[in-house]
Amino acid sequence: MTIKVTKPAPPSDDKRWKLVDVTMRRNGYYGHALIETLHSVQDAFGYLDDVAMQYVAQSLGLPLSRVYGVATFYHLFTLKPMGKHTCVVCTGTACYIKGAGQLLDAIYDRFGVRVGETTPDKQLSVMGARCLGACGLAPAAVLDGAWLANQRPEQLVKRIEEVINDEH
Amino acid sequence: MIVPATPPKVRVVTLKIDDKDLSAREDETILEVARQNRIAIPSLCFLEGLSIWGACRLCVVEMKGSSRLLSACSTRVTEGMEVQTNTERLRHYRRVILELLFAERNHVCSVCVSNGNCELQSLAQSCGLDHVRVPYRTSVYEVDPTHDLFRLDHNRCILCTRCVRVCDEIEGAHTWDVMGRGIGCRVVTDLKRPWGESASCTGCGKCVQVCPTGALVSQGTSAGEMRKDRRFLPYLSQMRGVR
Amino acid sequence: MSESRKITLATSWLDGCSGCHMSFLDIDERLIELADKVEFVYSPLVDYKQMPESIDVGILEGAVSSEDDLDKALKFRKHCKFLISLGDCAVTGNVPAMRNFFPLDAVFDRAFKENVQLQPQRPTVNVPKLLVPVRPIHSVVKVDLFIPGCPPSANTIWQILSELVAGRMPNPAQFTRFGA
Amino acid sequence: MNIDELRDVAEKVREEAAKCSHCLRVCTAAGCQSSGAGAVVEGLKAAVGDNPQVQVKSVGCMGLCSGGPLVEVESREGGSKVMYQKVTPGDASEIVESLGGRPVERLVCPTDIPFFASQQKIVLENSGVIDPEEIDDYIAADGYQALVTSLTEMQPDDVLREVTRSGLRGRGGGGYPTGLKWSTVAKMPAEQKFVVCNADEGDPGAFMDRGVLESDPHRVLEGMAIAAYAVGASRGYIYIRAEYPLAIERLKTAIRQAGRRRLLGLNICETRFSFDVEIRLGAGAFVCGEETALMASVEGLRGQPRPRPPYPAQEGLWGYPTLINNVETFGNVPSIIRHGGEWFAGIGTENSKGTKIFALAGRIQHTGLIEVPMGIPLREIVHTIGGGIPEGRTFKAVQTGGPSGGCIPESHLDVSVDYDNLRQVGSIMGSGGMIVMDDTSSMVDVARYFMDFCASESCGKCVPCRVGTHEMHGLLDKIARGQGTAADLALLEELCEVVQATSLCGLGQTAPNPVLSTLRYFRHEYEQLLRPSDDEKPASGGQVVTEAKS
Repeated sequence: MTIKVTKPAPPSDDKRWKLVDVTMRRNGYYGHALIETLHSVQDAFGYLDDVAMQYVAQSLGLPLSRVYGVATFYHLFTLKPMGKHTCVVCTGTACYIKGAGQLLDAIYDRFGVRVGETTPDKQLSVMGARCLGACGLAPAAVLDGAWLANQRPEQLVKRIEEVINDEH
Repeated sequence: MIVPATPPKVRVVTLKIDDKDLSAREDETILEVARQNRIAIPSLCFLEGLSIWGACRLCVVEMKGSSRLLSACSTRVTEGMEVQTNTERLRHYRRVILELLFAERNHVCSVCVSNGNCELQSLAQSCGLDHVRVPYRTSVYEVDPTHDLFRLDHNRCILCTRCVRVCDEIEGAHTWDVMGRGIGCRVVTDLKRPWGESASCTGCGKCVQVCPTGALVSQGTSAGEMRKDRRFLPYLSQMRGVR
Repeated sequence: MSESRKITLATSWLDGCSGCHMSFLDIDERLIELADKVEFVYSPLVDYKQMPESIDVGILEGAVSSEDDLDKALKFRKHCKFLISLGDCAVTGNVPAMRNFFPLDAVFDRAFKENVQLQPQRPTVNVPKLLVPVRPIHSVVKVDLFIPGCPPSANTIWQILSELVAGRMPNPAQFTRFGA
Repeated sequence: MNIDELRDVAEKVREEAAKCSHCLRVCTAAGCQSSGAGAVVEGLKAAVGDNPQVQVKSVGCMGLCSGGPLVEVESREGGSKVMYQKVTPGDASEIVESLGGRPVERLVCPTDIPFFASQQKIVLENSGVIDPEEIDDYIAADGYQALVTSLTEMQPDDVLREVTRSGLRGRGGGGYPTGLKWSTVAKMPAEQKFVVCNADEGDPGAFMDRGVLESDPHRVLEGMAIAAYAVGASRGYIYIRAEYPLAIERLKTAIRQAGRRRLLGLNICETRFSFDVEIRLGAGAFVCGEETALMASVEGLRGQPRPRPPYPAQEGLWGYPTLINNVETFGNVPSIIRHGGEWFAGIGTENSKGTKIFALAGRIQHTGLIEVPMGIPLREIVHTIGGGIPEGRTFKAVQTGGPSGGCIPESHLDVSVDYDNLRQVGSIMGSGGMIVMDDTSSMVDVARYFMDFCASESCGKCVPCRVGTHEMHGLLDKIARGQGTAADLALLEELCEVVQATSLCGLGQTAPNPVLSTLRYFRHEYEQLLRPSDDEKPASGGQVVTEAKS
């Protein structure tokens, strides 16, 4: 027996909700598509806010706390907006052995942010990754999607500065 | 006239718990069979009438032929099983697990509203835990007093998830869930809003009654005044068919 | 322990409310019985100023909060053959350790400025320096027996001491628990 | 599609290839891509122009990631092959001009070194050879033959027998006999069953599955389909970590292509067998590599494990019998069916058959992916294949098995690599990550690193793992900073035992392994860092707050 439930309308007329709807529809609005749906929200909006989680919960017929529990369980989901630029530093074993810690220290010394934090001016977010699978290039970082291999601390900091200053 | 018997759906098996010969239905767990036979196995997350969670690990037992320990609450009995529930090794492990729980959050028994009516506290006593060697974490946790009738004190939560399960399985509201991961886990209502603002909470108070510690209590209680009443559980869980 | 000699006993309180010592006194007339077998050689309850070199049993109440507390704990460990943590503050840190959740400055301000009408100021003279964090005694020195309770009842204390005097190792879990 | 149609496709691809005089293969797996392989492909294509004689092909991993981007030049006449390393787009025209003449000397990467010569490739046989985004390329390399043969000429029981006979054991770390696992699922009476491919490769320092999926995704799909046929499943899920965008993309392409060729979907090969595969993305949780946590995640829940039994083979996804194997395990299956279980069992050792892929990384000359027969001495992997320790340093330990494994010192380097031997020396095979450490690494620091990993990846469900890993990390940190006492070390060892014995799932049960193995072989490094306890010295413990600031 299936009960036809009318799906809630998107929270706003932002086009990006369409992408989220597509994911949910493709998965038949089943509750088990929650993670896929949260991925598509994050891809579209950059992060998960209360409005989005509420919409997803209602659409998939899930309790709010369940959605919140799943969203906070997985490290790839973020509930806060990211900075303009993101630097992912790999902290896998090979990178760690070859000095990923020093890279993070250097970033902290220069920009005052640690893993998972965003600078107050919203310019830079720093993230850690549990192995990017590029151990041959250790220590590695990814700055705005571009790979940086065999990094030295001062080299990485300089590169980040360049990216930020390019905007101004 | 005698109607020939239909073959039974579940069989009865014989097993040994602490060298006692016992019989049990094969769909029963070690913990259930032990308790029927007055063999006490400590447990915290288990509560009759709620689904099995298997997370506190206090009910681990040794089984002959297995190098791994098994949680008694989640393991069904089998024919010929030989189980030990109270060896020196198990008593030691249980004490350390309790130590970890006391070290994790801030269980200051003397000023707790559940002092004297707390499952964690009484387990510490019955397991012989008289001091905690593991360094206390001393992290600050908040108290949520926003609900008209009840109060949530994260300092005393042991994440047994009884509240989550009773709310989902018996009340059907699913107001509670667990957020975060690892040491950062905590229980939340809805989207981590104050409990008093929860739209899904029916105010039934079942979560408060099943909470083993002083994490969920009634408003207006002070040290040692909180008593929990769980008589509703077996009846309601039968109605809902939870196993 | 030889029959001929009384067991020597020392007690002291660190950071606590001295309630455990009060509970000790609550064993009432049994104190006289105890005095037949036990000799107090150093305690806030008696008037000896000097700690003897070697003591059979030491009892400490309270948590380690200040340098002064730490000195006492180290001194007791050095002089006592058998050291007992008496009460929840000594065993778990209990209420004194609840200041660990706040920065020390905030605690000082709360105690000496915010809640004081007359001349709110922080004491600086003749006060021992505070330690961060407040710790139970066994995290500073080795402890031989733990008697939890807030406070442990007079009966508990009496039972446990009786066992010790009789030369047996008591099991405090039979009589008391955290917060009892 | 039947076997003849399959042959036709293969023939066509080969004819096409024969028209060219040279084939330039560029590794476009993630390792080389991150060092600029994409631009190299563009550069080469531009340099070749519209010359139909030269084919430029994006292929999968060639193994030697430290030499990336790698380009292999094959000339059809004589079949000679030259490999170039660290190629830049600027080198493109020079390479193209050299075709038919002398190779570009300064870029040549010798392939007669042990790194290449000592390998034996089964799962990686097509890696670096075929285009992973072209199903026909895979078919030309005998791909999908095994599936079609299974469906048209074998009964499910025959497939089970072949897999059992091969002696294949799970490559995800546990080493559970694959044949036995399959048979259990096959025997379960249920109308619905699932096959799940575990591609949630979470061990830091491991990238074998990534290599396979990026280089030869069809092999895994074929393995899954064969498994589904053998156990009677009709639905499959590939649970893959979202951190592998390229692998996900290539898998999606592969699923689409296989569906179009009717090698997946309804009534495959005009038989009654139907099989659909869906991709499920992880979201950054190491614990989801554990079977029951993985299933929870596929169901859209928090990735928390549950007690076993019941095992997934009995009660898995949504309560139905579920077969879970890892990428490399499925990757072995087509070869086993094609060449027979007997053949596979002839490779490797008594109890560990076949080959194993390892990811070499850390302080070692040649980093990258290798596939070697089981039973090869560890020393040969590190010193011969890996080329030893660079910069004149000395070898200290090799870490296998990731956060669940251990560190193996020089004195045990002669151990031959198989499931049981590695366990004996205090480590595990794991999924195949191998991280080499030289004398600059502190073993206490390494143990602390892994404990930090486990603590932050603990799901938080069971007490020993949630609090125990956190407390063990605290103690390790204290010791590493020179603040720990002998009592702290004793407590650490006690916690190791309790967490190992009582944790709910494999993550907690194995979290103490890095500590235990470093304690076993490098205890002196811990002891050197200890300080005397408060009892032994008169000075005060804790941080003394002298004067409160106002």
